[in-house]
Amino acid sequence: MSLELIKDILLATVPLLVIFPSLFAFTTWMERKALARIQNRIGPNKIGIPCTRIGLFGLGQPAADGIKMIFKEDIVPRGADKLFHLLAPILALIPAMLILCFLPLEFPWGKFMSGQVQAFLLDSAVIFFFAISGLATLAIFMAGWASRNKYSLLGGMRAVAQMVSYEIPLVLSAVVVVMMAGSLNAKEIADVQTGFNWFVLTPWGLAAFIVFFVAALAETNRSPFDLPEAESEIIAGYFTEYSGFKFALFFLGEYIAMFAISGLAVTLFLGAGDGPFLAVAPWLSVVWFIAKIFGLIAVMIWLRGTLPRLRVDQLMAFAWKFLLPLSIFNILLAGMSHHVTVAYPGTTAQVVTWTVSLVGMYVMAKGLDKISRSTAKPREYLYAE
Amino acid sequence: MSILGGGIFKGMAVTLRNFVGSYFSKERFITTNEYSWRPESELPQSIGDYPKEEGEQLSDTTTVNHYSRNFPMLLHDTGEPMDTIRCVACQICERECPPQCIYIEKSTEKKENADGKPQFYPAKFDIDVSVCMSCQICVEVCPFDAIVMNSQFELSTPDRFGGLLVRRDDLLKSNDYYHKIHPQEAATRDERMAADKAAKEAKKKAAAEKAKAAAEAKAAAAEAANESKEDTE
Amino acid sequence: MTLENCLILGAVLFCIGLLGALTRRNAVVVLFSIEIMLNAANLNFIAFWRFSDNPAVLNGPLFTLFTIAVAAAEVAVGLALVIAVYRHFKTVDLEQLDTLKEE
Amino acid sequence: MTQEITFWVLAVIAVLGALVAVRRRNLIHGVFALMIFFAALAGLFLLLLAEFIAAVQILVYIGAVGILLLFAIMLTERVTGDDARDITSRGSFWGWVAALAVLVFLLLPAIQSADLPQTTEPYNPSVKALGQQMMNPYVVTLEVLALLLTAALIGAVAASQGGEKKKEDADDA
Repeated sequence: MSLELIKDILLATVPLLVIFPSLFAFTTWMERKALARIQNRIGPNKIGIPCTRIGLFGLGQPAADGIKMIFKEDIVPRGADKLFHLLAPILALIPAMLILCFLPLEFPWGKFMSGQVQAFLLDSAVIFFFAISGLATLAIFMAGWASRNKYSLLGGMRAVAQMVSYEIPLVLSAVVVVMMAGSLNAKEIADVQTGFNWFVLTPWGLAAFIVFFVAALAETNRSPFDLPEAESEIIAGYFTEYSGFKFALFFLGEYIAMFAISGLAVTLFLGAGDGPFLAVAPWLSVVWFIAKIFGLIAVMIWLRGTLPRLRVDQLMAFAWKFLLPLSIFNILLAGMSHHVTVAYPGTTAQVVTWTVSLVGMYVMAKGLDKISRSTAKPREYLYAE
Repeated sequence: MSILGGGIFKGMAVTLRNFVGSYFSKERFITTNEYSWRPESELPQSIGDYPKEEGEQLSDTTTVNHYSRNFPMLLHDTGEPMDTIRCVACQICERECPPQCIYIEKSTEKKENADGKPQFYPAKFDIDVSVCMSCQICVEVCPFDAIVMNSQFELSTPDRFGGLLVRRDDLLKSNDYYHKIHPQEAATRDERMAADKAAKEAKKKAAAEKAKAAAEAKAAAAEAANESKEDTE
Repeated sequence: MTLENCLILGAVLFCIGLLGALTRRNAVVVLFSIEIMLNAANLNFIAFWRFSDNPAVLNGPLFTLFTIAVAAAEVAVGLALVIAVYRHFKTVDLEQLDTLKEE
Repeated sequence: MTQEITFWVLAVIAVLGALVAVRRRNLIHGVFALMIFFAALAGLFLLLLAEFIAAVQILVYIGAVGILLLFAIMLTERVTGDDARDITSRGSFWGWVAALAVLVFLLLPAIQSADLPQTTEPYNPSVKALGQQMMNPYVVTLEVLALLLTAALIGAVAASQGGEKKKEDADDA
């Protein structure tokens, strides 16, 4: 192994390992603060610089939480499968960290690299992204099963069923972009969108983006799809029996997966690092990329503060009866509009196709919504009022 | 025909209004306690320096909002706590408690309560802090207004087991203290209790009068009967 | 990494799969032993393609792709059958599934 | 050199994973060992420059087949995954003999005797070429495969649901 290669590997991976965990710390603070404000509370505001009374709006909270997590007692249940109990949080973190490599983040120091270790240059980067992010399901099953706890197992099974179901609309909505860009290479998809040719600004791209975002919420177990860790039903789901550092690893893995999937959404639909002033300062592309990720994360937090949790049957019906047909219809629509624009170039044809696509999409969604609504009535209580 | 997903946007608008509004109007923070730091020199230097007067917990550093509810306490009326305790150990709260954190042992003999009526009293009344979820159901179900919510929140202890069990004598708080921490609620409660008592007394009086009248009537009737009997004889 | 090494690895993996299929009595384990054998075959396809004269003709990967699809279909149907059998006989022990009659 | 080391490491992981998967008493452990085997094989595919196949291997085998096997085990065994019964079948001795015989007398001699190419041609992996070849000479295969997968989907649903209905009927009767 040459020195060149080692340098390349360090340049490619160390920034990811530094930037995203620190962003994780900031995001936990942001989430707690935003949720508190939504609920008319103040949120963390005490912990700032140690040994002083300077609060810094509670920005020291993540650090304090981290220290607490590390020194907390690590409890392993007596009946647990010790090996799997230990491996699960590690396995939860690794795929999340790995898929970060497939995001086309072009760091300014990229020009010192030979380019052979940059994973997003792989010809099938998008497929690899989905393949590896699917491994998180296994970690969750492992955690749920190894804890030998009913709630853990229930949470784990729920998580597996949910993640397997929502992976299909997720991939199908990404297929539209792959079709239109004509490549599975993340870099090429990003290049196609430069100059505000973002895919989200087309009718099929918009529909695919919405489907993708909703499925991504479910895929990362975010509210309102956080059934696997529904604390009012099954305590904490698959990480009920985890404490201390292992719990912190799960937490970290969940947030890193959130960043990664938001990053993929940014790559596929929101033009990756595209933005204004790039001609003046090319390094801004990383800033735009991360800013867009943060925009999506903010919407996720906002939704978490707004929506109540779904029921299990609603969750499955939504994936299979609403999102799946919608995304397949969207693929048809995208192919059709592409061929129409190729056959009849000109503004009129484009306006007509776009209008037809948007109306068709909306009518389809409306109809599916009507069909897929759960028929379950509200439960009637015998004794309670 | 509503717009698809319109409900979500409506909800998001509501939360956005809350989010922004919380930066501008202090009145929104109805559940928030405000802490104010004292200068270093005035801080208690050791545990023993804590003001340990009844119901006082860092009282001059903390303004506890009167909406605050944290953990139950037992009420007693003015006087010696155990002589004026309102609880009669009926154990309704123990049965209703969802996490089952209340443990009550009924006394074997009766004792006079504040009204001078002989009643049972709790020989033991323990609540586990670590289990209690502050749901306030015990307060709702108590027919004697004996258990209400305290706003004390400094419940942490270095002892994992015994220290988290709050005993009867620590739970007992005076009605005056209740008035101090939850003035509105205490006033309405007292008013209602007085009204109940008045209504009860009026009923009792009425019943007594009725009984008296009935007795008199009966006596009269008996007399009359006697007389008639005598007459027949 | 020579073609010979790849083929030997494939052969060893195939025989491990065969061993599992022949010596275990749990139906699910037998199913995944078959998966191991299929994967060993896939490894051979890819290895032969890589060491061929013209790797630009993608016969090996395409064949592997088709094998993977067939294997996926096989697992889906196989597991559905295992579950159906379990519902009926309350066991997936292949030693006890030796009756043709309705019991 | 790096390639050589990687190959041997992956080969050892694959063989160990397969052995544990096949012989482990605890079925859940077995499935996870099987997934390690699949992952090692995906690594080998990458090493052989079939990157798309490696991705599909992870996506299909670990992401789908593995989960399916886990579900099947949870549905048919005790939750702990421990197979309490005797795990080896009758006449397992002959199983060992047959497997070893196939390896030693059939496969290894065949490999040894064959005249194998020793060199590799340079190749730049391209998904586009794969897609084009799939759509041109192999399009019929692809269609048949799609049909097969649909049939398998329907068959799987029918097989796993029909049994239940039958049982319910039997219970009613």
